[in-house]
Amino acid sequence: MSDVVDFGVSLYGFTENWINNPEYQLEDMFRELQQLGIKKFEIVGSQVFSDYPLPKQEEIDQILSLCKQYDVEPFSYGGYIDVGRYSDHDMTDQEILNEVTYELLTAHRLGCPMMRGGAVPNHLLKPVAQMAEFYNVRIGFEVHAPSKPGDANIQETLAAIKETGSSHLGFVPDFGCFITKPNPLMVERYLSLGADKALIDFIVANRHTGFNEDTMSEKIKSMGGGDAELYAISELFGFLSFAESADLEGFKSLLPYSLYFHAKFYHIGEDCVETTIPYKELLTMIAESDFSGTIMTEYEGHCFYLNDASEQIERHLKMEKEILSSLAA
Amino acid sequence: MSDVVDFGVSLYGFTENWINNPEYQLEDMFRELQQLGIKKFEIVGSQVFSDYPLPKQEEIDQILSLCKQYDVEPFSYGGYIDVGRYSDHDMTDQEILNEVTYELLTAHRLGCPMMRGGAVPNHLLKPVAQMAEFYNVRIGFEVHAPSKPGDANIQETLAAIKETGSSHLGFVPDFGCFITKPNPLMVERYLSLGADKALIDFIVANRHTGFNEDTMSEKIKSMGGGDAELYAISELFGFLSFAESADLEGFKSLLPYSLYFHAKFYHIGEDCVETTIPYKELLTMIAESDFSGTIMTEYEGHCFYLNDASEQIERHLKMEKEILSSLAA
Amino acid sequence: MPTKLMRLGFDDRILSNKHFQPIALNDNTVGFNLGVYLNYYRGVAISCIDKLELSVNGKSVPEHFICVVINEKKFTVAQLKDLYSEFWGIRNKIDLEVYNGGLPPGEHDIELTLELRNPYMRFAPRVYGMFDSSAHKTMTLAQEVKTL
Amino acid sequence: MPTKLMRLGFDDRILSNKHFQPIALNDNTVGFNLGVYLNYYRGVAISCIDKLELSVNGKSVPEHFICVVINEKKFTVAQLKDLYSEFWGIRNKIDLEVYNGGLPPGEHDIELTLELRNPYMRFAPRVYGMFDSSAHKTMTLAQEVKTL
Ligand SMILES: [Mn+2]
Ligand SMILES: [Mn+2]
Repeated sequence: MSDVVDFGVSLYGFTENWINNPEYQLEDMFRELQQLGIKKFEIVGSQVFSDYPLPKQEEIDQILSLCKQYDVEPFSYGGYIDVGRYSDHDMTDQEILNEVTYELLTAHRLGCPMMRGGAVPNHLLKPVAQMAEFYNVRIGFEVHAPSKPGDANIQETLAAIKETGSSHLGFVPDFGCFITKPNPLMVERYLSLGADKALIDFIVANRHTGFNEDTMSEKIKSMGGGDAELYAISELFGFLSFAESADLEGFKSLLPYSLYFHAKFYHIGEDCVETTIPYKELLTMIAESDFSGTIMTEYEGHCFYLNDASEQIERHLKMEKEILSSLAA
Repeated sequence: MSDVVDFGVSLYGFTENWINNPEYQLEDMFRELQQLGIKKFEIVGSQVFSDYPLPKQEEIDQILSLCKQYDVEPFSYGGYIDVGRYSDHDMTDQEILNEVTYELLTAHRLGCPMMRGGAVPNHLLKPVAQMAEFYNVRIGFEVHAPSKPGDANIQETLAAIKETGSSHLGFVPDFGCFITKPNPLMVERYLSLGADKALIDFIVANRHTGFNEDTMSEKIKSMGGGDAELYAISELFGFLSFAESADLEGFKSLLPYSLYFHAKFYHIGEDCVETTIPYKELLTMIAESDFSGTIMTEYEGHCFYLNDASEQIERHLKMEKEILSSLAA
Repeated sequence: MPTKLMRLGFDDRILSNKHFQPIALNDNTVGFNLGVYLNYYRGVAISCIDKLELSVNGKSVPEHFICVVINEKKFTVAQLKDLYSEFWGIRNKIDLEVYNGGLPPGEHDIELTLELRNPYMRFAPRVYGMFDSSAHKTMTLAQEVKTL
Repeated sequence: MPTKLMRLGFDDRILSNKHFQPIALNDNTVGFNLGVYLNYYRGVAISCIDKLELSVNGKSVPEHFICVVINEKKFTVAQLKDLYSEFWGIRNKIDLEVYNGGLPPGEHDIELTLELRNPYMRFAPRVYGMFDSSAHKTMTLAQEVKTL
């Protein structure tokens, strides 16, 4: 098993409990990490803080004190750029730069060496790189479904990052980009909402035959589909999109500029095998590359409102370790 | 001495210490009240709170707990209506009504039966009266120099208050209205700033011979006056204005609608006699009226940056009691 | 989850049963309180509220009856758009104080329309993904009174 | 005390000697901090700030170097006008963080121009009494560093 790769867990994986259970605290998450033998974690500011983008010192202090207690450490700060925060205008370039600075400051106060950055226009990457260097926090721009690494805009960002010449900018590829079919749990859910199996099969089979969300919706309506099928379409053409095939070539192009990875997953069975994402290929490429760093487990099963993060994350870590061990063998 | 009149002290009198001495706390003020044998006090929200118009519960609780400890009680809440809070518009009627409601709420939370109200347009007095009745906090509009009770606008407000038919609206006459000459301390101060005695005498003598701030400034410049004299003019035509004669007739018209009084003063000598305000006449009129309630000592010597509030307030209370006793005798 | 008005399934928490309470002032019932949480996975600035409407027992509540309480500060519905410096944390409740004179004890049909900009999901200039924190449920007015 | 720009005499507290400090980020000096109190007898909303300008050693500081910290939130000078929901209490300090790369140790000539609307002193539509919280003094940069 590669000794230049280690594992972290994003606290985002505990979303279901965090949102639905007022008793569940950050301390409980840290306890879970400790039990999993995990030190590094990602923390999403807008999810955990009462003030954002700049949490009060009291909130920061509380987290740092808990980290000490549970022997865990903030590794990456999940930032956004809330360009739509103002009701009367999109953030200007200067406002975006300020916002990036606020996020870097929070990452710095938490002691995170890394930050997941939001959408920053390419023409601002030079000053953003400079700011990241001042703070010594490296910013990785997330590549997230329905985007994939080979997309023109991602490749343009790659070129712009290269142009800065800065070691402090890069990517955080989210493995959700490489999903090639809907998770069985998703299909089950559509059916439970009253969707017709044949129509869902049609949507899945024709996700990449030329339809877009609107034309597919029209088509399915003409075939007798209703709300449940339209809901499925909006997800499958949206944030739960899946690719025709995993863009591994694209991934290769991002590898030298990847700061860490969001090892995204929705569900893993008892056999500890993820069936919709080519984990083996992805981890092999990482192990064979020059990458040294952290693979951040990012569980998102809570989008099906499952409250099984601990079990799922444990399976995921086990799967990753098995794959990497088998490569080393 | 009238047994239907009692005395309170406005915490505003401790401004000098409150602003300049970070060690000085509300607790110190309450201790001073206790030493003076005073229970009732006025508290100015925008001066004491970190949040305004709606202080956090923590701030309210802290005050109420101190009151218990020092056996004092909030009597009147010094509200304002910050109609200029918004940078892009003057408060609308609806916003003013909301603001009055916020102030009433704070008065209510503090347990104040009275509130000093800010400028509310006469056409809003009916809904304001209704709100004051809901909260059971009586609102007294302050009549403050350079206004005097007989002024047309004050008399219009009086008529509008009468028209509401509400027992919950009235006035808080501020005795600063009845100043008939500048306080000797003020003149001393202008001279210390470099003003010419003859020019100051001219300004004082001609305060009511037809000049306004602008024409007096021109005149004094033509007579060789400079910054110090212009400064004196701006004060003597502004918030430190004095009247040609005390408008006691006007005061009489407000008396039946006075909820309590701001017994304003700037300086009292060792003999415990205030020399610029007709205290004897004012207190006599109050004692001979149907008024029963509170005379609120409002020291404002801090506008000369004197840090002698305790001594001055003690002298003031002594003076008031002596006058009222002499009347009863 | 339509991208146009994304609706997560944290619905049940939107309207807090515990905080659906009468509001009393000097022993008179003057209105009722509605505690509201976001149906989302993260918090947003209050300025992201795009639409806030309320119906009670099928009747629309006039906007000027509603006072929005956030971080111990009070605002009108019209002011919400300005409040980019007030954050609505995902675990923080805001309160709608409705000064309608109160509701009789018992069950009421509460329909909240609450739509927010998803501030990091920009599709085009001034076009954002939205998320839906609306809720419609029959609730029983709590016994415990919120006193002003 | 001109009614047009009233200036009280609580001048000395405006610029806090203790909070005139270097700002350091990862051991590099990146700017300096200026702690500011109001020269007034009561607090006002931040939106009442009408003018805020700064000169150091006779040189005007560009607005985009200045970050205004109030109630643990940070704003640009241009945003101040919006902040009617942030109160500047009379006993509360705001901080101007000036990201100019820092100042050498020792004495500096600091000139702050700070003019505010007196929000209850309205003379005519949109015409208000103003008060002056400007200050001009020679200050010694504190030894204690403010670390980001
Ligand atoms: Mn991700
Ligand atoms: Mn007064």
